[in-house]
Amino acid sequence: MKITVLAFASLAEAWGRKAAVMSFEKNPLTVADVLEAVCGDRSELARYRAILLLSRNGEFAKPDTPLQDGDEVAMFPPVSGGIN
Amino acid sequence: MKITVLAFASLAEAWGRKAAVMSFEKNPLTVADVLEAVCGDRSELARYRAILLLSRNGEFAKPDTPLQDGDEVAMFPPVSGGIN
Amino acid sequence: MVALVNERIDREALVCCLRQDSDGAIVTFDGVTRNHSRGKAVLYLVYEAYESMALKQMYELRDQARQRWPITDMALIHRLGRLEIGESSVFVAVTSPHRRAAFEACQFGIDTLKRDVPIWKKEFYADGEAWIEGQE
Amino acid sequence: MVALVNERIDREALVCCLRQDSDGAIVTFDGVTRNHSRGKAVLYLVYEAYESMALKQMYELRDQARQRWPITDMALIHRLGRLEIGESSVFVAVTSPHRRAAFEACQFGIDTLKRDVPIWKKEFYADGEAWIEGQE
Repeated sequence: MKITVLAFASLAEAWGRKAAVMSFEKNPLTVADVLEAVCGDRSELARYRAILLLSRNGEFAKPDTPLQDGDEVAMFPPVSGGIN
Repeated sequence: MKITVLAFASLAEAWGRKAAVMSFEKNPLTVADVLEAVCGDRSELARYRAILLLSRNGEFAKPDTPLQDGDEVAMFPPVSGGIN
Repeated sequence: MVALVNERIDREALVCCLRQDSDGAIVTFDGVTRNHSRGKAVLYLVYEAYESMALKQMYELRDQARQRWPITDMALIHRLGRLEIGESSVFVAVTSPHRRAAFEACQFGIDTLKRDVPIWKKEFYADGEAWIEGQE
Repeated sequence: MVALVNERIDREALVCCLRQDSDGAIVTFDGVTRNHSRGKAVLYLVYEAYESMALKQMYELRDQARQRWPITDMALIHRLGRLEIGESSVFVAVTSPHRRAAFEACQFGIDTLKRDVPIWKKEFYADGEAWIEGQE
């Protein structure tokens, strides 16, 4: 399965890229599997695991959201928010 | 005592004028005396007696507000208000 | 800025004048003349004010807003005379470091202005005209 | 109108586009970049978005507002890329026959946009830069 993975803002900087197409053998595949593949053993991404938001094809998703071939998964920090 | 009397909007139309300088012998003089002098026996102004707003020198006033020579008294309908 | 004007209200110029570099929020209210009122087609309108008293009250209103909310500034502009449909009759703008105060102060500004400030509106129809008074 | 733009937001053009002759109220919110943030002097800012998702959410937000309030229309515009101090990063405009609905819908629009729509801000200082994230 090919999944397009996107990252934004500080997460993209920590990851070192904004987008990648990744191939997975696992089936069924979930958002958590993609997250694991990206963040797995990278300490610079570890701090994001608890706070990042996830989406599948432009809709908010959870770790257990199932994926299909060609899906777009995005990982991003909480948005800038409401202080202003 | 000379008092400048102003009227606005429909009240000015009913009165037939927007401003007049009126002389009064009475002393002490109140806003009510001016109102009586303007509206007294004019049936076309009678309907305003209960609803009109009064001011003395640009501040809201009551019928018993005392007046001094040279004061400006205004009589006007409730403002257009808050529907919009 | 507090003003009664006879010409078109220039929103953009007002907002630009008002804003400072510490402001993060600008909330504006623009009251526009409508083509219908109480079921009748309106052709145009005329606004009349007790100008000296209206200005005094508008300044007081702005000062009250500045005391109640941590805003930078408030502009209150009302147009007088004849207005065509779709023109702005009143414009309130509030600048503030943060948005909540700007929204609250702007709403207070227009609500109080409409309720208290001696300005009256006359609507002109195909078959007549009417002062709109006491419509709270 | 719902849009992500790279150029200056033209408030006046947006308000003119949006308004119809039955509207009596236009409430706008303008979010402007400030020269200070958390005690540091800001030189300029960069906004980044997950554009396709942000647009989808902004359209949904507008539709929700139209369902909840009797408004005519809502414009939601966010600028992306580099912004100088004092420039508008976001603009929300609501047109409505009556003002209360316009105020409420405009505040809902900016609150929801800031909380939910995937757009991030990076501040640049004399001595560094920082993403501003999760500051609800």
